[in-house]
Amino acid sequence: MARVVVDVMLKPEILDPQGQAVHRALPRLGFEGIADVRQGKRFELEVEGPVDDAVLARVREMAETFLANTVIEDFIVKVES
Amino acid sequence: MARVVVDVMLKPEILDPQGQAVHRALPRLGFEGIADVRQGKRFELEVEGPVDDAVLARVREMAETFLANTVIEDFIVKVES
Amino acid sequence: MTARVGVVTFPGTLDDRDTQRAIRVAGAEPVPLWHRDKDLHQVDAVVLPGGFSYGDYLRAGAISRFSPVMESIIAGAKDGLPVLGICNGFQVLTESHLLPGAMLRNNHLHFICRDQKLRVENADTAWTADYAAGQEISIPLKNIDGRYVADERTLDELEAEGRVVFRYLDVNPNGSLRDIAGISNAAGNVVGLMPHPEHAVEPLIGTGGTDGLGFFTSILKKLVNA
Amino acid sequence: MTLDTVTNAEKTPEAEQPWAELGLKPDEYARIREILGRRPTGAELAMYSVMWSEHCSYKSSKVHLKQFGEKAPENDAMLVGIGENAGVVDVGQGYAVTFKVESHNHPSYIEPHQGAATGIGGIVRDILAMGARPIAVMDPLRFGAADHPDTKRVLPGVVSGIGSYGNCLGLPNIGGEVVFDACYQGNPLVNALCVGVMKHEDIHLAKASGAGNKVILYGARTGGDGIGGVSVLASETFDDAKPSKRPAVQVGDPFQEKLLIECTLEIFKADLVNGIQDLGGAGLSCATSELASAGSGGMRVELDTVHLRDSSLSPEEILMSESQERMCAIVEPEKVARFLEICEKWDVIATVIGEVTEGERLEIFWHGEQIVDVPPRTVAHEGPVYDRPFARPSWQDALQADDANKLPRPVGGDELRRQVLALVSSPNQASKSWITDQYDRFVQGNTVLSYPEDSGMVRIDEDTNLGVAIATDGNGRFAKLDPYTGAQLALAEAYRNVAATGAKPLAISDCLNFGSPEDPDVMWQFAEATRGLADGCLILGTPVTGGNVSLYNQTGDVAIHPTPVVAVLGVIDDVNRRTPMAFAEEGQLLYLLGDTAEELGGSAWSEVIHQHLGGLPPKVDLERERLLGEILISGSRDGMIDAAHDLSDGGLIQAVTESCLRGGKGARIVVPDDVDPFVLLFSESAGRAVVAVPRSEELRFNDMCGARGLPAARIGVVDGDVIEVQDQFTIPLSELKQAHEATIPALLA
Ligand SMILES: Nc1ncnc2c1ncn2[C@@H]1O[C@H](COP(=O)(O)OP(=O)(O)O)[C@@H](O)[C@H]1O
Ligand SMILES: [Mg+2]
Repeated sequence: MARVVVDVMLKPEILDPQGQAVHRALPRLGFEGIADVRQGKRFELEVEGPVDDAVLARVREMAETFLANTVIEDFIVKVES
Repeated sequence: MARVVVDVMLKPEILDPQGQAVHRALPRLGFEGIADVRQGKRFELEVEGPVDDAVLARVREMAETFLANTVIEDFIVKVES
Repeated sequence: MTARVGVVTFPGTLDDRDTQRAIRVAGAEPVPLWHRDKDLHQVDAVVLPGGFSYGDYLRAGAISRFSPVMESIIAGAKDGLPVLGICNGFQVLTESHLLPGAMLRNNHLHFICRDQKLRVENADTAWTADYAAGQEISIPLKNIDGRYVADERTLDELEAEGRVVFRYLDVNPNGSLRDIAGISNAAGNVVGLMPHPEHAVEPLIGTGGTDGLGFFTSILKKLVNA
Repeated sequence: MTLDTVTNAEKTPEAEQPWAELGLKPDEYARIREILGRRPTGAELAMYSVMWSEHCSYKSSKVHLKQFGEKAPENDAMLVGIGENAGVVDVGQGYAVTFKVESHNHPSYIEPHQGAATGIGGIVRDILAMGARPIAVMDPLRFGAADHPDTKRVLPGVVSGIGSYGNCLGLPNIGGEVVFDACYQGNPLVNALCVGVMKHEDIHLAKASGAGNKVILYGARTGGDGIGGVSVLASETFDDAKPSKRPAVQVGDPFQEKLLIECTLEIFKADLVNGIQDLGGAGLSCATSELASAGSGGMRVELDTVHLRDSSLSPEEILMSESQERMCAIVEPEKVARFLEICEKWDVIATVIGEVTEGERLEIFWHGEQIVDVPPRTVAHEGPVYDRPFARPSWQDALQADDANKLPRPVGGDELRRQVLALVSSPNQASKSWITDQYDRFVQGNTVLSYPEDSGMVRIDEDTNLGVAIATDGNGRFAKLDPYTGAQLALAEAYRNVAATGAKPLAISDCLNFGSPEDPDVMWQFAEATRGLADGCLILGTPVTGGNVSLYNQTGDVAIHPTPVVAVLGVIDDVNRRTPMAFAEEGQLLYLLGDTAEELGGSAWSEVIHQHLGGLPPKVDLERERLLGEILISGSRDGMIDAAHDLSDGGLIQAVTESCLRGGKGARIVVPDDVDPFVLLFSESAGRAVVAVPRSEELRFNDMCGARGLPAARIGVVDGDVIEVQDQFTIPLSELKQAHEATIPALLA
């Protein structure tokens, strides 16, 4: 079985309060030197059978219509090695 | 500025209701052939200065103590190229 | 003659029974609609009630949008069927692209439950005719994904066309852009808002006010007079 | 690893078994061998070990809990008593109400969000299993010091867990408690209550009867999370176990639970179940053995038919798994098809996993081979019972001798004023809206009263306006000073809170949170508290319908304060006449009901001003509580009072502040001649309430109190936008509001 990963992140212009909250907490926990944090989602899909271009195209469609809301989010599809 | 990514996923034995809900919805949307879906979090950290081993060790510590709850989650730290 | 108003139940819908009660209190007839059933049973209008359909997993409203009943509602809405989305229902409407923009996690990251003051900006929609433009009302608000966002152009367009139907007053409870609490489509038959009018239709219950009743009497009048 | 079958166990009597790792004592293991006449199989050992854990068997507490039955007051309202998933009370008009409070303390420390979330999930399933529709939840909580860094981890996690689970289920949160005390630092208390309503004829019980009837497991798939979690976690003391060694906690899926609720209610409506049990601690071990034990006949289960999330689970693990959101039902064969159809409608997985048999044994098979053959009662109901040694702690006398009434008191109006502000802004007395605003209190459209009213109240019939009210209370400081009195004070306070809203108290549930039963000091606290509660319930006429015991609440050798939490359920015929707490109209007269004595032991004042805990707690007079309750209820019924607020932590000034802030109106307080203003404002004498009486009703109200012999003193009037204590001080409402409301957000946001 192969794994295809879809990473979904808010578009850069959209406020990400979750990332900000993490970012703000870091200095308090003693972690310096992080300029910014953004938080997004990671989907791990276990695909039956080989991952060929057709499968990837389908996953991309799935991400576009379902896993991400492209009004506010960007996504990347990749095959996990 | 370099980007370090922390991927946090529920441990395999832990129930992932979100991933399950996505998984169950796929056939209805016409996507077949996905055996399982797990949903996790992706943190993108923008690091000031170079990302050396010391920085990575610190991010790992941050993930261990803060970004992930290791009672139920696993994490991976990687440098985005 | 009375009006038949459908109330959709998705798995995880919570406020369907409350919404049915509100419709009854207003004098109309509530008709339960089931997510798996495409048939709208000749209803004259539809409410998508609040709750956590499909647990709000993935994104609020994202999974419900693909249900069979939504296919019919999307088609109906385009033909002028009055549709009101409350809270989770509003989220379903944006995910379905019947309304523009999207709903995101509140800027303070918490669920918030409070009595919320709103201004009715547009009293010409199917669901707001019983209010006066500019009227201030108080109804409960309760959500965690209530922050309305859209790009600047869309926001300007909404403002210009009078499609910002409700605005938060006093406090913006979640970081919604331009204090937007609810919007409509261009035709005015589809309205979505985050606060819950169905929880403010009886004295004593909830916050004890009845400011929400106007939503349900508005649609009743419109349908009966039609 | 080969399968450990019954045959194999017979053939290999000497095989080593991990009974000690599973928490069994040598004599307990020996007893299992004696019961079975051979060594247990691995699966049997798993079942006995979880079911005989403290959490599931109540082995240390049973001998004391007996009193709740023995001393139970005559009460026609009790329809189902202790022993079922939850007790059931008749509230009239054909309605029955079931409610119970339970703990999820240990998991909530390890993983606050999920620990607390699954606590709500578990108690909701208990209520559902009785046949009721769950209608509300409450959450009595205890945390470490408010300013301790770990409280910032635990509290927001617990609150988001309770909120996200309860909100997503569509259950209004109508009340609870938030208490901070350093004694809970390493061991927060997360108690959760659920209340449900049904018609009398809908009551369901957890028993398997009728040979040939099918056993159906439905709900979530069974996974490997939280194996032995609740039972083992709740039966151990924490040491500094490395995170990796901690047992996994379970993750809840409130969406699945919502489907389970709707599906189960539809199944009840179609009259498809004979017996039903939720799966909580000890999972399938508990459900199968309890159902079989309570019913007639035996049970046969094919364990390999259970739907799994992880196919590598062993039969032992499946029996011990505490995966959430599962139920087990006993269904007649001809009704199975319809049952499965309803499950399918709600996207709920359901599997026939076995059937009720003629015999008397619980038999479990794995791919055709027998791995369990036990008398179910020995697993579920006849576990070990300990009469553990207890003794009054050596330090108790010294603690009681350290009299709080001797602490330095404020001198003059200015100092009094400063102390009032310090009190109302202290974390324990401050507004909890930062927390309660994260809970949906409106959903279901029946909430009449919720935070910050004295009790939560929900309408249960839209046509007649019948309603129920519940309050939960507990005061670990009082219980530490004197556990017998402390338990009665908790009972009295919850009773008073219910009566203050106009509802008639009917019955109670309780959650007894204590340290290690192996410590005779703790055992004494437990024995005293249960005795106090049982005696108190007898006087008040409110039977104990059920509850929960949580032991081993301690860090290292140090136990938490003994913390009995009591939930009182009341009924109100017409919610329209509920009494709110707000002083909302100028001119309302303020009456203090009850007697105020000099009682500062364990008080909020002694804690906030002197960081002191010593002396004796306030005295309890339960006959007086009952009389006060009658006056409050009559006052509500006959329209003699506009508002009422019970007096508890912080005394009169705290109560007046809360009622003024709620109504947005000030008050002028006149200190009666022979009374010390400090004592009037800060004493925590029990059996008191402050009420707002409309002028037109003053005479009638006074007459009623006089005739019944309840002291009622006119202490002031609702007026203006300041709280003024005549000749002492004045504080603007705005200043009080700021003091009261800013504390918790500043600590946690
Ligand atoms: N964790 C909580 N969840 C919900 N409501 C709470 C919680 N904590 C406190 N409350 C509510 O806050 C109000 C005041 O609480 P408390 O001071 O403990 O009341 P009392 O002293 O009357 O028992 C009550 O309405 C109570 O139910
Ligand atoms: Mg009270």
